[in-house]
Amino acid sequence: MSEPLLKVENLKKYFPVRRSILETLRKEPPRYVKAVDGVSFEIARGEVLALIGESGCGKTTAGRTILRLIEPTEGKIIFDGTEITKLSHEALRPFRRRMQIIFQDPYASLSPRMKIGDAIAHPLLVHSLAEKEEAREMALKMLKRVGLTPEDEFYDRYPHHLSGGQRQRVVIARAMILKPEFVVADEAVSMIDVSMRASILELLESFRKEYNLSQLFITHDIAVGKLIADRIAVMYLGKIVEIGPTEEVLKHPAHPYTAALIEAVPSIARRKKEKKIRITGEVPNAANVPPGCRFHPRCPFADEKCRSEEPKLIEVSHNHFVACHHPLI
Amino acid sequence: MARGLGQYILIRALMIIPTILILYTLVFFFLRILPGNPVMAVVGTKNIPPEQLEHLMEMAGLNKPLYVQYFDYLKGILHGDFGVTLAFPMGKPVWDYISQRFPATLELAIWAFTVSVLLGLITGVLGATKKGTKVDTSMRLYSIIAYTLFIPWFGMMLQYVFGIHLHWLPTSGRLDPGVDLHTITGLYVLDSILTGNWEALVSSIRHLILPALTLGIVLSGAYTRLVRNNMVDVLSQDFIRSYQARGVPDRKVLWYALKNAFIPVVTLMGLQFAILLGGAVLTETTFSWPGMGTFLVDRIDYRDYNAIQGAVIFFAFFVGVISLIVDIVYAILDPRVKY
Amino acid sequence: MLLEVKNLSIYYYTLTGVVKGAEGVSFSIDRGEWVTFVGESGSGKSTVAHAIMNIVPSPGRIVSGEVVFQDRDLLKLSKEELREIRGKEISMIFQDPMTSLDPLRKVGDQVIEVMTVHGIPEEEARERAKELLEKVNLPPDRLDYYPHQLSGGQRQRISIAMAMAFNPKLLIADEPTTALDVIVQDSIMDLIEALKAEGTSIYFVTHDISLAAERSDKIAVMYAGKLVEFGTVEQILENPLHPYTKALIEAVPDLWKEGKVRAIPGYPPDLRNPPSGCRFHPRCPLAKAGLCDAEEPEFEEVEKGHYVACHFPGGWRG
Amino acid sequence: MEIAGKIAEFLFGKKPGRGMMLFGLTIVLIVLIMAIFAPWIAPYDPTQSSDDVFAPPSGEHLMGTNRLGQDMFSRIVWGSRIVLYVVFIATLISMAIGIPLGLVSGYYGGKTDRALSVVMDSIYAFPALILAIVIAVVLGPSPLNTAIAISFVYVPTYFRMVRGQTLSLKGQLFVEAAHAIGAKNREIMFKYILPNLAPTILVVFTLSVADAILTEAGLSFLGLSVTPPTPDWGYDLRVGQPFLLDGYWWLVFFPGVMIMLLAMAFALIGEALNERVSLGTR
Repeated sequence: MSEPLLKVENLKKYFPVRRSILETLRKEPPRYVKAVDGVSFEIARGEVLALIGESGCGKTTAGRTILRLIEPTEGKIIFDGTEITKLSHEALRPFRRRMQIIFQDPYASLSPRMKIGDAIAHPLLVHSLAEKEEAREMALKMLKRVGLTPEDEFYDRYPHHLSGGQRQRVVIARAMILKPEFVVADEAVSMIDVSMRASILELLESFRKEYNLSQLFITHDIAVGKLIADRIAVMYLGKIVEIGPTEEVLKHPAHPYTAALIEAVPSIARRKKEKKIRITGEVPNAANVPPGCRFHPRCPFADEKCRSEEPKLIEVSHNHFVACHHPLI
Repeated sequence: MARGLGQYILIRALMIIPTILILYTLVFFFLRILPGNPVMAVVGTKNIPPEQLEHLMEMAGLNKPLYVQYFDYLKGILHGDFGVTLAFPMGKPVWDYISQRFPATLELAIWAFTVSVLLGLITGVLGATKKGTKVDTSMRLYSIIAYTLFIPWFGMMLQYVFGIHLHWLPTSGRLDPGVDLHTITGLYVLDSILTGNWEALVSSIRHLILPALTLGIVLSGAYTRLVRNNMVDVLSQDFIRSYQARGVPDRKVLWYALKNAFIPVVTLMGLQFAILLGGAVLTETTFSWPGMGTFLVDRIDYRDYNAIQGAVIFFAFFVGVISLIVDIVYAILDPRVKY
Repeated sequence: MLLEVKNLSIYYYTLTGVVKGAEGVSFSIDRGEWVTFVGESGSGKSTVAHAIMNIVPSPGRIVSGEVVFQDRDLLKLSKEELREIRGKEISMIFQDPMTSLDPLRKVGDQVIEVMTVHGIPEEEARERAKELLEKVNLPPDRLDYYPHQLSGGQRQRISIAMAMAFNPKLLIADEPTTALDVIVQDSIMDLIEALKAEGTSIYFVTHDISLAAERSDKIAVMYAGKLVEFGTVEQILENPLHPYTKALIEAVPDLWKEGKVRAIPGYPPDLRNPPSGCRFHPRCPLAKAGLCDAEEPEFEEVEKGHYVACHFPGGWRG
Repeated sequence: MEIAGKIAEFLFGKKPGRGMMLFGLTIVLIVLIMAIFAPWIAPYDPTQSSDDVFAPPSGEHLMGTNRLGQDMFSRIVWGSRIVLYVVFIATLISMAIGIPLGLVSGYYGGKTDRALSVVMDSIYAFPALILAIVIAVVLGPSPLNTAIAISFVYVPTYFRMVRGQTLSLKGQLFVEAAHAIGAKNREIMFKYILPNLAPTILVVFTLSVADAILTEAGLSFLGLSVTPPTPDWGYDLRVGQPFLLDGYWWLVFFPGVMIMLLAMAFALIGEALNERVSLGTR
């Protein structure tokens, strides 16, 4: 494998818990929500990695920290050979052109008072890639490219005239006009109506082909992950518990959590299911991480070792890693 | 939980201090940026002997450097010493005035506050439950009209109609001449009840009606608006429909909605109280009500800066206490408040 | 027949026009039957659910139709008669567990209230509340919690506990798991299934047709305020007759199915001004000019228990 | 031209609150015309005394005359100049200070922001009229000084509103998206945040003008705004009050009605705008 485009090493993001006045005065030690707690992975050029997990597992924070929209607490982010973790904001700007983000909520990610054409053209102006007129031309082309035609009519519309699916196309257009090499797609389709999800996914796929675009596709929906990802990483309480090629992870999940997640997904093709693994309870608060393996309070296989010792990622099959004392394979 | 609340109250009480300090500092320096000095302002251009001027300056504490004056006065406040008056009658402790005038303002404020909240709740709920109808529109108009009533004018109109024209109610003062009342708290209605003086009770209530209505109606507009909007908001929420879907009677559902809609109103009360005190100055002036407001206006006519400073700082303290009470009420009402 | 809905229409009178939220919806639910309503946002599936309970939020109004529940038209009952049915014979769970409980009251008081307003003495209700919490796998001490102290899943369990208070004849579940993660979703579905096992009929609303596949007996597909197809799970999933149903099945990513998913072209219509004729015709591959854009198809039974509103049912098969 | 059409549509279009908007704008327009064309509209010199004292409203004196025999109608007409001047200057000053301060403070946050917020909150929590009284007393009676006193107490209103909105906008996804495309802070503030503040600023502007009118009237009622014989609504109200007992109601009725009509006009416009704004973003 050639040099990866993006390399994340032991990334951590701790948010201090806001203390009440009382706690501050009592000098209680500050507590932290360990949203991301030591995450490492690589993404090759043109590769799609799906980052999967339930709400509160830290997947969204991870995506934003990698783009330094949130400052990391610890760890390294290496983009195309350059460590960008500690770059100043000024030095980071050229990289902003090369790495982009698509948010979950297409209603909130466009300024209500900016014409969508201007929103798409603005990145070009920010990076001085084009003059005003030229930027307009390029934005028009991009509108057409993402299927918002007639493009000159769409250019002057405001976001509230558009449906959710159309807005998400605008958001994609805005991110893609810079011809980035890497994009974080944060739940990019979960707020879109079912009938239009596939078309948004297709649009992203077409850009992957055109730009050889690498993607970190963050989603709670494994079925979507299966559809688009080369590899899948499963996150639980701030850590990656399993990572490997999509087929391999889905067919032979090694972590009990991954297995439970797969079982819980509803399906038309497999209507009557019998449950092999049943986990109970809910994801604990990230401010209060259990000792040992984080999953042990909900794991049917947990033993003494799981309660005291934190498992490391081990390779169970080719390129397939799992952090579990009792992997299922 | 109870201990937590106690400590919260304590800490919240301490947080009044910076507020008062800021206002004290502001007012202190404001009153000293004028050319000359406060004593000159009082005596004006009258030719008075230098030694007498010197004596006046010393009495007002104005012969010391500015920062010494600043801290001296601050120290004084902590002992309830708000300085002395500089104009007629000269040299009287400002605190004597405050302690005598404040109960009158407090009595007016309490009644006006009650009137405004009650009116605001009734009109607001009426508007919200009849949303989109003529009733709703009238309530919204009521809110705007009440809010933009000019207190002196509205007061005078009430005086004209109920006092001068119909002779139903007195138009100035707190008691009829000739009625004697032994004061304990300075709140006449309360004092009349405490001393069993029914004549004074009737008289003090009659005197209260017009000023309290004037101020109360003007202030109710803001409540009408907030209660209506909150209520509309709450009524559209899922938990209201979920109450209905569980067969909870409408009367109860309305009550639960009101409780939820009331929480932001509590916050407004703190701010409204400040507006109420401002309005009280105009109301007192209109109705010759012997409170802090008329005291302030009186002293303005004399350009008595020491007294003005004392009165304003006392107002700041009072506003601080009210916002403390509001915060505590809020913390008790809303279980989501963390302390 | 437990519930029979006849020709139900609900309009929303908004400032920008009349939104035809649901129009001419007819279907029935048998005792002990689980019927899932599937559709995209704005299809009218929740609107119908609210109409059954007669709690359509303003500015919505039920403009026509009947909701016959155990031989009584719920829309013609007095307030008090309806109140007695709500929460006792028909229960409802809402979509967002964050907003469907009163934030100012302890959840216990809210659970107990369901029973006291239907005539159970306070003390007995308190005991039963504890049992109900156990039934939904929550420790009884949660009764003393305020809603904000519970997670989304726990709140939804509280809602289900309240719905279970009287073994209702019908449970209306309006997207009860949309805001929840899959594992929690699965356990909530288990609870609803348990309720069904005790004889309760289920009106379940979801936008996720695969969720409908697993536990329901029948599926109703709604599009743009219209009921377009209704039948057993097998009929709908294995032999869909409406092109929209077929497209919907093909649009959903499925872990256990190979191959691509296919988007439905176009966008859902604006219900202020719905398309003429069949509302699906602008997005339909089978649409025939002069027929589909002019004439509204009838909602007809094409095989036993299988209803569809389409001029060319199953037309893609040639 | 296109923009003018849009503004007209925004103001008069068939939208909720159209009646309120029309009524409000009409009153404001009338008062504006009164102020601009006062010398032509007023039949008498407002400061000219005459022997015809306490004359009730009649064809000759539309709103009667006061104790000095001055024509009340002429005083009302000329008085509009003072109110508009004071309120206009005051609002301009408080916006010029409050808005930029709130924007920068809210956007960058930090210690300065916190300190500034405490100061602004303290002033905001204090009775505006009383604070304005103190400042007006120190500065002495003149319309400009009154404007300065009023502007001081409304700075926190703008500061708090802009800061609060900036804080919430700062957390919105579209601002994060702007960061992600590499936009600079200045661009984000002016291109992404400020345009979204504009509607709220407009609403707060009209409402605070309504408020400022009442505060101005309050100050002049207490004799802190103008020196006699300058015509001023609030001051005339004060001077007329003692004669109410004798039944000379017109001395106070007309000045008070004008104060309220003007304040109400702005409040109605604000209310209508508020409705449009919340409708537009939905």
